[in-house]
Amino acid sequence: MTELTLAKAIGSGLRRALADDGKVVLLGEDIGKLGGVFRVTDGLQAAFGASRVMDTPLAESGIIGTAVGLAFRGYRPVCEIQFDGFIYPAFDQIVAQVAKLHYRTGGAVRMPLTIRVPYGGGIGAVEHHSESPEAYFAHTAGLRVVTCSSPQDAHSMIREAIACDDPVLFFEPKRRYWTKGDVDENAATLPMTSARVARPGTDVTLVAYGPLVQTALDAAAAAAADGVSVEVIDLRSLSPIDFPTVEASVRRTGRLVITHEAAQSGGLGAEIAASITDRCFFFLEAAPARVTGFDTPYPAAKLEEHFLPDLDRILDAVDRVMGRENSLTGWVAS
Amino acid sequence: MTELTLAKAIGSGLRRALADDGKVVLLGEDIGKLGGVFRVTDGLQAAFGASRVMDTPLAESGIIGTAVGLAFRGYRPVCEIQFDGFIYPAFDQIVAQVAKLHYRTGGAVRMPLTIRVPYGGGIGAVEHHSESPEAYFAHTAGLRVVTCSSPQDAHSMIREAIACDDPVLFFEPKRRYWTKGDVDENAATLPMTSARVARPGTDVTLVAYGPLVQTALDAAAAAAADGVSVEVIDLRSLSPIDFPTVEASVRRTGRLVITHEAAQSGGLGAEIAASITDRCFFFLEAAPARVTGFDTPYPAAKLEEHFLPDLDRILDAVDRVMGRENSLTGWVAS
Amino acid sequence: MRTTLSHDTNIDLGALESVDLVQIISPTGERVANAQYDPWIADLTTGQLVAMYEDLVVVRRIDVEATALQRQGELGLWPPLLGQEAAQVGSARALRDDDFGFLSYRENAVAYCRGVAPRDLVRVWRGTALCGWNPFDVNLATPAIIIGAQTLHATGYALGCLKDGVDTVSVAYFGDGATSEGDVTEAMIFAASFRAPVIFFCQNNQWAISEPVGLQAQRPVSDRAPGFGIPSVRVDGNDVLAVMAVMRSALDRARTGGGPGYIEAVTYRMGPHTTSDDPTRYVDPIDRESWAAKDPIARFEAYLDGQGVLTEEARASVAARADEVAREFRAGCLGLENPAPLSVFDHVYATANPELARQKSQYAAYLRSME
Amino acid sequence: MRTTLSHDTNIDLGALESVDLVQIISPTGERVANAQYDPWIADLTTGQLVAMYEDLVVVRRIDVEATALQRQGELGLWPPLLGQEAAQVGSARALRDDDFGFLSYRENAVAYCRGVAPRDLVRVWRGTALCGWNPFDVNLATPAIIIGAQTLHATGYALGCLKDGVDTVSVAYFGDGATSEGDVTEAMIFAASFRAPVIFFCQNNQWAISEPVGLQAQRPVSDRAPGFGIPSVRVDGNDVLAVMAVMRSALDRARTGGGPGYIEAVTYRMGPHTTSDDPTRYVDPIDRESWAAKDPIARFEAYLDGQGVLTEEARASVAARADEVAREFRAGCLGLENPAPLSVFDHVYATANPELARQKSQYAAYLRSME
Ligand SMILES: Cc1ncc(C[n+]2csc(CCOP(=O)(O)OP(=O)(O)O)c2C)c(N)n1
Ligand SMILES: Cc1ncc(C[n+]2csc(CCOP(=O)(O)OP(=O)(O)O)c2C)c(N)n1
Ligand SMILES: [Mg+2]
Ligand SMILES: [Mg+2]
Repeated sequence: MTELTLAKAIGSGLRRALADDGKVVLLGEDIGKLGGVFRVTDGLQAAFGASRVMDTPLAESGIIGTAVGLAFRGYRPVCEIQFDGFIYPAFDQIVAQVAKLHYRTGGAVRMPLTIRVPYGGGIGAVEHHSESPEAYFAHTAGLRVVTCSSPQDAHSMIREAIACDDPVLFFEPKRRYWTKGDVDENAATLPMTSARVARPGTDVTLVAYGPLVQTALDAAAAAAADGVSVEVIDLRSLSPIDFPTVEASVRRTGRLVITHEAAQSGGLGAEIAASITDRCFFFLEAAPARVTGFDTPYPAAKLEEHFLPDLDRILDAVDRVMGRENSLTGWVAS
Repeated sequence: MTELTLAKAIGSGLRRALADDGKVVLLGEDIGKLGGVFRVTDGLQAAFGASRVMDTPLAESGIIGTAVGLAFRGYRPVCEIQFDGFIYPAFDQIVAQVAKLHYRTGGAVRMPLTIRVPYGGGIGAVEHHSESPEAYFAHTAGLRVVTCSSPQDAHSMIREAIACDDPVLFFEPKRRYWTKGDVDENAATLPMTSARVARPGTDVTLVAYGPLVQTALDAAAAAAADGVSVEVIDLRSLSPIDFPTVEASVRRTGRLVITHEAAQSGGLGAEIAASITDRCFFFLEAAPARVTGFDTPYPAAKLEEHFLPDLDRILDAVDRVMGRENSLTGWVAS
Repeated sequence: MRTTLSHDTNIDLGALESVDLVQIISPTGERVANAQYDPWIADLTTGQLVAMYEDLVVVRRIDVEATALQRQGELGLWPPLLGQEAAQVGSARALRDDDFGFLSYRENAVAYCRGVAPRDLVRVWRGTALCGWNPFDVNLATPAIIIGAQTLHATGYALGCLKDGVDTVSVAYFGDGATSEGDVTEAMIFAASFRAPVIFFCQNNQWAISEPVGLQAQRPVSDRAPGFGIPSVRVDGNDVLAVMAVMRSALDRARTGGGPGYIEAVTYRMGPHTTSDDPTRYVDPIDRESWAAKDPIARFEAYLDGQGVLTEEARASVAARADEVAREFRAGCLGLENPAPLSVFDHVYATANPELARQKSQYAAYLRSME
Repeated sequence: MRTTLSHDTNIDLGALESVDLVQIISPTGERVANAQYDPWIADLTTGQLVAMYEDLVVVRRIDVEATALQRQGELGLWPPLLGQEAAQVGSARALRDDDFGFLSYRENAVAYCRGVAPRDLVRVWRGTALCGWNPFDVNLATPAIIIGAQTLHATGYALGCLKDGVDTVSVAYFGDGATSEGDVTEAMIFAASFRAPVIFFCQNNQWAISEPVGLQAQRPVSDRAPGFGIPSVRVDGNDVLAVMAVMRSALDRARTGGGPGYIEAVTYRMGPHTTSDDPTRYVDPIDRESWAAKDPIARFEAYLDGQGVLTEEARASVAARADEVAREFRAGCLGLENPAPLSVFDHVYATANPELARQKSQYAAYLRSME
């Protein structure tokens, strides 16, 4: 048991994966000597050599496409996309090749790629460095999409992702890279496909993932002080979603709030609201509420506090599903 | 008023746009002498010359990125992506440049691009030729996404899309290219941003778009014979969605079925179900039902009849929201 | 160690290059002496020459048969390789069994040479499956339809061979149109940077559907590779021996640590792009005729005739073999079974996915309800 | 009409090329005679030379000041251009007002030369806006952060110029790292195919963050262009006159129907990638020192000194100007206003979007509820 930052917990997971399986190779921009711009791969090239931890030319489609070829040859490539906003040049290789090759070949060709993507906002960055593109991939059959919110999960889930025979998009909540927590390399942890009840509660189910789990926990604490018992679910797996866990909670609470940084329209909140409404219709006391980024591009840093869901906006939604007075009380569409 | 196929109706819309505005230029693969693989641009290069109707090198990112530069210079590029499955190499230029440049520049730079995409299945094609990628773009702020279901709409909407100062993804329901209908070049048509009640009804609201509008109408006719009155809404605009029209309908019917070919998870059906549940919660008699493609890649041609929503699957969902016996009666999750 | 300076003086960019267009047999069947490449085919026995002739004849026959099957409604589509037999057979027959190929959709002769049964070639075009064979059975990836995507896969595979310390080479097949896709240059860049043993084999058949190669490239496409540090060669793609020679040379170089190579096989698509295409809209018949005179099979036949190698017996046996393959092919194609409805849900993932299982279970219930 | 053959014999691929590396002033400030390029700068007056010197000094000063502002917490980030002043000033000052530039993030000296106020350079880095200026005010697109994307925009703009029948040229600025992105080669392919008047201006500063150029390219990056039918030239990027000369030559060629050109300005990133970077992890200090000796400003100063052009008066005036710009810059930066909360919803679309208006209205209600 060691105390590590979330970034270092991923790094130690990568280190274990490299040590345990000679077929694991890391590819990315600046992951070698520099150790990545967030230092997640710090020291790995020195430890495992430049043929296991490879700096690549600056081309994301090239990184993923090359990794596909390595997978054909039996490797387990772990690709780093430097920032969320730089994944789009690789979109074709991801959705048309990585996601489909196992299906296309009737199971003959496995694609055990892990694609690491630091994502999300809240760090005051310039454009393309704060995006939350998870919904694109969750809508793509053949991919698994996961994210983590604590150092222990970061460590265990990256190892599980690498060991998984399916391709995994591993979204790293970059503004939580510096969060510290105990990490046990040998912990028997929840499978990465399961959601976790991060805080039990009885009145409202609050679903969050990645960077907003902490925000959701803070909101739940604040709500408790205000007499509302909020159950926080850390989704962990974004595709597939562990609906049974969410469903069980909503059957008890009758109320659902979902929060994510990505734009609202077509975001994961829509899928969760729709699926849970479908599965729990007669248990719902109120329409599920979504607290998300707006349907705008990610704005300039000085505006991100408005774009990003925060504790107050979540509490406002909790009030809404509780039927209490809230910001939309009396609001009429103009 | 002329009778035209849907493909020819788009072609005549392009012809009018080229004739009316010298800044309109067409770019794409094989759109010149060949007239496009679906002959939508047939005769246009002969009529307007190779500098207005340009065959480009075989590179989708190149097509869109070049069009961005043309827009900087005041042009209104109309880009053809040959098939749905070939849009992904251009994904970065579309979501990171086309969608964001107006926002990025505080309104200084307009991106009046139209991106034409033949989409959807049902034509027995090989892989990558039957996809429905609309949800990726509907989740992307800054883009407009529309689709059409009749020759008149095809004609009017392509002209409106080209005239629009925002970028428009124009999805063409390829299996309906050969559908015939009257086209009036001077018709005062519904704006492309509005949904249309394609068939009025009182019991169930059935939302469809593009290729499935006809299927939905057929299903509504069959339901009527069975005593159920189904209101069919042709969405037309997929981003933004004309929720007031859907909302008004659901307030009357209390029941909602949504159908699309794209995979269910994270598809437009999720957004519509979530938004309508939010807006009409106390009017709903049943959970909105989705009839969609499965969460699989688009399968081999001999399986597509199973993947694609059809009349029977829609009727089954109508039964479900009506509380009648249906395929899931007695079904239990295993 | 890499320096900040981009000069790798170890690369001999002239390694593969020959004057203009490598040719070993002229269009009329004469032997053209080629000091650089003759040694690469000097070992071929008469039997091997006749076997190669048989390959050419058989793959053309499969192609004609497939076109017929499409016309009869048995296939949804077919991309003919008519005219490109030599480029495909010559290159494929230069490969070792353990070499690995990454294809585009038109390389059916390559697949045939690797041992893919003709029936398996058309599973995709008949719509019964998304791929025709298990790539690991024949060391050949199933075709990529997304233009250019496979060139990166080939590069990655080659990188894996390097890591494994084996002298296996991978080959990326692609067309002249593909050279415009970013992926293809990214593949060259990665291959050059990692010195990966991959051969970029471009069949320049002059067309990308209706677009002439002059729209993609202002210079021969093989002129691009040297700028990336990859030696390249332009070969007469209708000359099966020349193609085999340049391919063997490039493979040997890659196998022995020389890094990637690039071959442009100059040929011509004599048929339509696919059976859905109408080339009369854009092909100049005179242009096409001039290429007909360079037919790869007629040329090789004339050469073998001149060598006295093609006995009546050999000819008859080749013809019989072609008939037999065609018969089996047709029967095999018509006998392909349709997939089971619920198989639509299979192999999306290699590991369990309860949400997808739920959809499958619901659809199974639906199918039962419709019985 | 295009043929199926990819040979455009009209292209003079040697048009821009000179031996190895074009140089007009040596690192120690001596004039190097260059028959091909001397004429392109022969017209420069003493006043213009001093003005160019002032540009170099001022942009370095802005850069230093911006770094200081970042260290003081006034900017979120800054990408220094230290060492690249000559490449940027020399190329930008060769442009006509109507020429249009497409930038990456490090070309702040180009923006300065085009007339962008220093304060506007840092709006993005201070986080008050996603762009600093209106592109049409200065014929300069706001920087693209997605590596390489702007090269296609420049190509499209150039195509528009062709269509408009004007002799305006567009310029794509990008780095050595960018040369690996597919978009950059696609841009070259489109530009060559349409003979678009665009200059590809690559600042090879030896680094892409921590990656040396040797990882991206095994040959000088400018060696790639000829294979695409685009003449290219490699210039000493720390020699402001040489850069201006090759740029003027390439612009002239593009303006007069010669099509695209490619310039590789060989320079060095003397600072970190950005203020967040730690180059001690990967830069060899000896390497860096060798480049310090080639400093673009010291060199030009030595040259002007040798010419007796840099009077005490001129020096003083340049220093005063730099002080003044720095003062104004700092004040302007600190004075930048934060955007209004609801402006997050503005300019997503050029036309009405009722759903977004609804979100804005709801958020306005939320903000009111929090008052
Ligand atoms: C990314 C992508 N864009 C477009 C297409 C449509 N398409 C299929 S084949 C083809 C032409 C390919 O030409 P070439 O590379 O020369 O190969 P050939 O058909 O001549 O063998 C095009 C444009 C595609 N399959 N993939
Ligand atoms: C598509 C994309 N991938 C990765 C990045 C992250 N990134 C920013 S700058 C940079 C290096 C660019 O190097 P170069 O092109 O040489 O320009 P320089 O920084 O040297 O001016 C990288 C990898 C990015 N901005 N965009
Ligand atoms: Mg071709
Ligand atoms: Mg650089």
